[in-house]
Amino acid sequence: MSDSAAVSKPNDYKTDLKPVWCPGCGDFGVLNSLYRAFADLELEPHNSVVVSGIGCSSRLPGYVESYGFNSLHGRALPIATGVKLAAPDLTVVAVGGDGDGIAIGGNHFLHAARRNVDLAYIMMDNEIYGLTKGQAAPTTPTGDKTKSTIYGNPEPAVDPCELAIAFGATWVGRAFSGDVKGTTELMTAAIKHHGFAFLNIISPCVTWRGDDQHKEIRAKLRALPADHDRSSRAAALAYTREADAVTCGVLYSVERPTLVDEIFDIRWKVQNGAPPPTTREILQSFL
Amino acid sequence: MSDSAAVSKPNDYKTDLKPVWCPGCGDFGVLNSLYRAFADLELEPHNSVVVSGIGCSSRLPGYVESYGFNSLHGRALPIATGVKLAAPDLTVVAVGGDGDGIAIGGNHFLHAARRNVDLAYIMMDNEIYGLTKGQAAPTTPTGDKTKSTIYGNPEPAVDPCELAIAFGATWVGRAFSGDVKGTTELMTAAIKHHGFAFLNIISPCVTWRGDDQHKEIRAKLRALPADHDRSSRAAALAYTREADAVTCGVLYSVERPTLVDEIFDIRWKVQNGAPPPTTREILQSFL
Amino acid sequence: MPTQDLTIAIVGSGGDGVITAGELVAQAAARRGLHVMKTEAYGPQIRGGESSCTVRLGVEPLLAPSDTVDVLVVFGWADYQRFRSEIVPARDAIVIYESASPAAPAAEADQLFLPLPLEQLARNAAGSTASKNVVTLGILCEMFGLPTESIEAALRHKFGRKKAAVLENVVKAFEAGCRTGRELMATDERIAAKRLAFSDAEPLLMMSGNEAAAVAAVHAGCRFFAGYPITPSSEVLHFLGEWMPKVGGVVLQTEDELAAIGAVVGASFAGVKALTSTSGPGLSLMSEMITLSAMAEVPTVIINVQRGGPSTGIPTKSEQSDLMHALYGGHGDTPRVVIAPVDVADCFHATVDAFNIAEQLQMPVIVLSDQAIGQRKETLPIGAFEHKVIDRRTPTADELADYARYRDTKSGISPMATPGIPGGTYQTNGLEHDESGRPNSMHVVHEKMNAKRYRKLAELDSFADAVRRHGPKNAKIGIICWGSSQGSVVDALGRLAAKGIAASAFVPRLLSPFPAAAAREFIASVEQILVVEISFSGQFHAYLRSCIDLPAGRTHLLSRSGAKNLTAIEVEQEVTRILSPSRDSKEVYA
Amino acid sequence: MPTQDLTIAIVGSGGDGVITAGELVAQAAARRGLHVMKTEAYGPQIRGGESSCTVRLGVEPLLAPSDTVDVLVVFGWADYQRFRSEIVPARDAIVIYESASPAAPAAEADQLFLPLPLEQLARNAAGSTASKNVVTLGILCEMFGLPTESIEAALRHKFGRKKAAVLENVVKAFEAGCRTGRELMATDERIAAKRLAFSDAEPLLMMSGNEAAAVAAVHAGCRFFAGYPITPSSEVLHFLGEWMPKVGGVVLQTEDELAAIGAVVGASFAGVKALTSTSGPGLSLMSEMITLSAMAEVPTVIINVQRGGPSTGIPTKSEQSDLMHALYGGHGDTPRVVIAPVDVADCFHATVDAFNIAEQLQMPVIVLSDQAIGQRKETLPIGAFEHKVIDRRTPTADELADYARYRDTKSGISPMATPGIPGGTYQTNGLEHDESGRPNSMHVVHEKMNAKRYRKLAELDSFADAVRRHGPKNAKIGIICWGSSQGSVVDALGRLAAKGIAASAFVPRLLSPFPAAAAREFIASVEQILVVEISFSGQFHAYLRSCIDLPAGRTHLLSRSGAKNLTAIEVEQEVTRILSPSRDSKEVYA
Ligand SMILES: Cc1ncc(C[n+]2csc(CCOP(=O)(O)OP(=O)(O)O)c2C)c(N)n1
Ligand SMILES: Cc1ncc(C[n+]2csc(CCOP(=O)(O)OP(=O)(O)O)c2C)c(N)n1
Ligand code: SF4
Ligand code: SF4
Ligand SMILES: [Mg+2]
Ligand SMILES: [Mg+2]
Repeated sequence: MSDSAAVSKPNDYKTDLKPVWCPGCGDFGVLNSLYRAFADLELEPHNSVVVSGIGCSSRLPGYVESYGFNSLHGRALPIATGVKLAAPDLTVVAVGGDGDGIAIGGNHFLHAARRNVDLAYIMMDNEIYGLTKGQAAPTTPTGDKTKSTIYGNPEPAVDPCELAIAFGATWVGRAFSGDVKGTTELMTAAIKHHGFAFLNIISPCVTWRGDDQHKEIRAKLRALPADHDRSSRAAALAYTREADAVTCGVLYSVERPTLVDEIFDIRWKVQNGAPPPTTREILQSFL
Repeated sequence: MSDSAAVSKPNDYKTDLKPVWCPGCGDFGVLNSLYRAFADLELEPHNSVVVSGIGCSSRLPGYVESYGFNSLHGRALPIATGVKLAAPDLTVVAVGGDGDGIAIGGNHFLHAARRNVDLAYIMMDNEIYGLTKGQAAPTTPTGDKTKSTIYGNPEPAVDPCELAIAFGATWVGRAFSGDVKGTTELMTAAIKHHGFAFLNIISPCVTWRGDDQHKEIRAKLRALPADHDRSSRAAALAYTREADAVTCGVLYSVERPTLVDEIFDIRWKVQNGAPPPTTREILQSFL
Repeated sequence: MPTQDLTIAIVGSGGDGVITAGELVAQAAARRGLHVMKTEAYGPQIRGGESSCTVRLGVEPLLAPSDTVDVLVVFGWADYQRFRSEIVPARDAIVIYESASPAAPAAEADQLFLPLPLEQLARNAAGSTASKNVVTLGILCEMFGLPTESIEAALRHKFGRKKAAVLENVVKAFEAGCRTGRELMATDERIAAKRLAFSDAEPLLMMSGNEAAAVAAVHAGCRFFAGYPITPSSEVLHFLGEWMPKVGGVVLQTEDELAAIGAVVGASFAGVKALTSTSGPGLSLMSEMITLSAMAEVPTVIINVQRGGPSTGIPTKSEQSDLMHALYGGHGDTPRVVIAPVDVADCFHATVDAFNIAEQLQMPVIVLSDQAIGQRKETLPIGAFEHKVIDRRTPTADELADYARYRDTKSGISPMATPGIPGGTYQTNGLEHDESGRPNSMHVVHEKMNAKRYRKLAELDSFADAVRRHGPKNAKIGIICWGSSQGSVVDALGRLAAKGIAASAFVPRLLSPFPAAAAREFIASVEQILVVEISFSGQFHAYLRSCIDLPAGRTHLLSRSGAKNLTAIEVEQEVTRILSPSRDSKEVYA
Repeated sequence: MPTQDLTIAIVGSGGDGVITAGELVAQAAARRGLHVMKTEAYGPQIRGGESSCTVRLGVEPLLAPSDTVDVLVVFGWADYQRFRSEIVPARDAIVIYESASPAAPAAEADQLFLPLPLEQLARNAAGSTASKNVVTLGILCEMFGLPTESIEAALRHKFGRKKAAVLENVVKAFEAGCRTGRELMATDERIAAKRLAFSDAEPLLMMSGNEAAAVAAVHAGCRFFAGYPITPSSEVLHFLGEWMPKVGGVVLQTEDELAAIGAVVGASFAGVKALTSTSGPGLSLMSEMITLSAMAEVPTVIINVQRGGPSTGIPTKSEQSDLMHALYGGHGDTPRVVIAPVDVADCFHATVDAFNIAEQLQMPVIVLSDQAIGQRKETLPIGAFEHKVIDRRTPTADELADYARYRDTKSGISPMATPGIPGGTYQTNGLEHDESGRPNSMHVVHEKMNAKRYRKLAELDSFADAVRRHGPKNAKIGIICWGSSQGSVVDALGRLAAKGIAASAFVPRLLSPFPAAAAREFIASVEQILVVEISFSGQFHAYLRSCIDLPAGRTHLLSRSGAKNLTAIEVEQEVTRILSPSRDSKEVYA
């Protein structure tokens, strides 16, 4: 891959680590889409960083030929933010589960989106905690029976896309991992977006949500109407908290300066062409 | 106050602790409104609990004759949730700053609202970190100079009311602490609401945001139109992220079961009239 | 000659039914009053990866999993690779394995290797290889004298809800296995020596340490649980999720561990006994709130089931490396109590103790369990679950007349009012405060309140069950260990005694405040000292040293990383090394 | 006879201008080459409450704030009440106070009390009581020989940007004060003894420990800071917020401390030296991520400025009670380095050391400072800020050819590639992993990697500045203390020496790994040992005991709560008690 003239192929991004996922897990579709998106974008592995939290889905960086960090449960976004701010030229992709991103990591989701950190955040939403063997997530529908809610979940679910918009994300999309082509396209667009792009990928957990998930979701799939106004919060809102549909596509997309843009802007003004001060010069300010 | 026949007066809720707030701080207006709201609702001090985090605003419970808990920075809502679920008959009010509730405590705000925990959450929003002497908060407008952003804040602000709606709050209002009458009314309604009620009170910090805040906000004050549809997310959205207005009133109000309702419902079904099992009976399940 | 203590391990991958087979053996044995200890292990695959189940059966109560297995069943040798350092066949083990699985090793020493066409047998009997685990069960029953009828009954119970044809096939497979087992009996006289000889006794309960702790919470009057799922402690959440509604309590699955311990503080402040349960990463996140629990004097109970660390570490394996964090985690001078259960039954008792202590002393109490006892299943008589419960004392009318929440009493314990009690209103906080709870930053007040908060711990000077002692007085060597290590250490004491070596053990359950006087006495009573722990950096040893003087020259240390159970052999060998004239064990102070 | 060491304290409330007055004295003195140590204290009020400013001026370098004040200015006796245990007038102090303020106490011993109509003087001179602090400055200048012209120049500088009339009034007030001061000179001969005698020297820098640490970060090549505001460490954020843009670095104010340390791990992983800064509550929240930094071997530097604990505690006052959490906080076996600066200058050096060590050893390094040195201002020559910087080593071509991020080398240190380096790609994680970074849960791998991670610490065996030693060899008493306590302890050594008592001090800067050999040597060289620390529960003493044998019978402990600075008198008295025949000091092991 270091020969950037060569055309990239999805397989170039495979590592020799075998995924630990269950047969039939939706995350395979996400991974395959990611290989394709990386190839389509001709990303250089050594200039790409994939950061995740902890969960079945968060195992993903291990399977991607790039720099990768499978970090702590819920902390993918602070780490990814640190990477991007420290080395703005890198392509940074954060990935993880719905529990990782909305339960324990919900606050970082809010603030990374608000700051418009230029990275793609890909959530593998299976409406459950997969790795810990099937407890309710903040995305699990009310009434559902899970390991932690054997009499039915008493809590309502949130819509990750609605949250992302309220948080200030500048690009918000929804995809279904069973549709690798569509997912690849959306992932490519998310990575290309200048700013914080949130892609919620419905990625069924066959082990704890049942084998029918794939089928049920497929039945609910809808595409956005062609005239959907991506720049309108209100328009996007109409495709959130959907009861009987899973509408895929780019719900929302606007442009505003990213955090790096703002930081560079300040730096530019403050430095005003002057060379960076030495320690001695800084010390003079204490005289 | 234990004689519940007596009519309550605002002064009944004063403790002998003198507020540490700066002269002119907006939080005085919030406190006075709270005394009035408690009196109007004839709350019994021993059946009321006021929980806060840490910040200038979070000092409030110390000044209210009730059970009170000035807890940890950002953790008012988990504690208040514990109180309410453990003792559902109590009136529970959570209070705190914008930093407390949206920076460090943002995730708990999301989940307490999502769960529709039956409490009133009152945010004293001064667009700054008061107690730590004036750093930018997630509510501080872009470009503002603060102790931590002396070249101007590079980050955008969120609208707490927009967040609350996306989080799933069932009652969302905005008030201005300078208007004690209006604030008292909204606070009373928030406490009465069955479910998670969020009241964002614009409460100026004269020390770190300047003495003009009161005046500037007053100039922007607007009331909601009489025909505002409180049950519509989209209608409420129109009064969020306002640039030149501060629209006060009840932006959003809907009814759905609270977490306590759901828990009681499950308990009812599961117990089905049977007496609670003894330790021995529970142990039998391991035979 | 038949045996009274038999360990069977079954190894395979996802679809092989390893866990079901092990569970059926264990359940049937417990119903017949046999003592059982069952452990499971898995590869990294979420589903369908390698798995193993090890069941120890004994006529006498069992102390720990055995070091080696007497009977090993292998469905695939590739799967076995992952477990080879943990599941070690005895020198005279019988190894039954799928003859179609390649790369079988050669038998060693007195081992008997029996390659069998298990899949073939299943296909012939039941038309599918899926019931090869049931075939195996039949074989094991007949060869090793397991309670055949009980297992068949358990099988019928388990598959009874399925279609009749399914059940029929299961029974056929079982019977085919039994036949094969009977045939095999005659092929080698070594098999007879591995037959279990037992007579029926009262049925025993079978549960894990996590389940025992959860039962304890309900028993202790806890009616509020808040937690966030984490391996290996989620069973507490699951169990209470099932039972709390029945007893009128609340279970809240929070957004994270910060909220879990926060909700527990809130519920306890409101007057309800409250619990959370977690593992290392979660305990780390709870640090700050634990200091609030200590400062605001709100009783909390935290069960921490240790796993391999640091960081996400090794979630499914045991280690004793959260000790220092449990003892000292959190900034400031934070008094707390740490109590470590030594086995499954003690997960029950330690948890009830924790509630009793928390309510009395109004501070955080950490139950420091680990994966080894938290997730293994043990049999116990129902009589093992008696434990006195102490409730929170509400303030008297006199105390309320002139109420000060943090009254500086002689014991340091102040009367705690809770919302709902008229006249008891107070405002508390995590800021330093005076006796009424008002913020105060003066040194004199800080010193007085620190003293008050720490003084409460003196109540535990008279705590009855602070230490478990084993072995003779004045032994040649005294072993100091804690928590789940007790099992293998006590096992080792027996072996050493059989060799004529007088060894004893000192196992503090109460880790903080540390029972220093008792420890000093023990140290004085033995010749050599061996500290045993499953922590690479030797956390327990460092802690011991900070509490008592460990005599230089005669103190030794066996400390290593986890992810492998402590075995009696390890301990025995270490003791032998220490007592041998040319010893080379890790002597701590040369 | 004039003095070479003078401490002035000014006490008042919000509008009194206490802080400005103190700042002006300190600045002017520093410009003239006088050594200055300045501390401030406040009541709970956010603005307008009680405040105090204490300035010590010396011809020789100063070690610590003085135990007592020579000159006390009181604008209001009610305000003074709050500080009475911290700001103690010397036996022969001169106390100048507003004569209109009620409830003045009586002078004790040789004290000279001078009630003055300060407000009246200000009103007469400048038309308003607002400039009473400036009047007071004039009085102090003339009475105690402060550099009058420099102070006047500083006043002109400070008020120069205001309206001309304002400046004019300020100057009038100052002159009126000077006049009053001159008049007072003659009224009592005791005043002359308090006049400062000094000759001009090179101007000195004046800064706080937090500022010194922030400068150090820039000096060390740190170009990424993420933090969350918290008292008493926010100055690091503020300073870097100003300077990082100038040097091309990034400052991120995060949503909380979890994110702060997370961003630091991310930035460092990406190849940039990175820092966060916090205080106790924040350090508690960082626990889990610190274990990740250790596990994934990502260099991080964490400055923790201690305050009173536990919980929110006493945010504005100092204490040494985060020690155990710094050393052991976080689950699992988590190697880390802890280094404690002993004074303001050392906040600079310790921070540079921390970066050097973090980059070399690829692990978390905690700089354990405290409010006492973090927020007090000291004067320092510019030459004090030299310190060699070590940068991260990037992998060689050979290492990349067959790259394994966690290569199990002899030293334990592995070559670290960072994003952007072709051929260096790897996937890391907080799960236990093999040499390539692939998750692995086998015991053998875990043991090997634990050993590798801890082995790295051995590099610090040769760390040059691990310990600061003071006083004679073979002293009658050896004091062991740490961090900011050094100042008063060394002050006490001098006083003891003057009394003919040979006392010495051993102050480890490197707290973990602990310089045990040096400590043993020190202990062997002294007769009695006194451990000094500002922690109620004696954390340092417990830690010392876990590292080295403290001899029973001759080890003593001075440990108490914070929120009051350690004074030389306390130490001196404790030593005297220990060395007196009928001693009653806290002996540690009776
Ligand atoms: C601090 C902490 N708490 C809890 C856990 C246990 N844990 C690991 S993954 C996970 C949730 C997994 O759900 P999700 O993020 O949705 O990922 P999925 O497995 O469903 O892909 C939890 C609770 C942990 N590793 N760390
Ligand atoms: C864990 C933790 N981090 C940081 C702090 C320091 N701190 C105290 S209050 C506060 C923010 C105050 O802002 P806000 O919540 O808006 O309240 P205000 O003072 O403005 O009313 C901070 C950062 C703390 N006490 N605890
Ligand atoms: S448990 Fe669910 S989410 Fe996890 S790997 Fe299996 S199918 Fe996928
Ligand atoms: S600092 Fe600001 S928020 Fe705090 S008390 Fe003063 S005016 Fe109010
Ligand atoms: Mg999930
Ligand atoms: Mg604020």
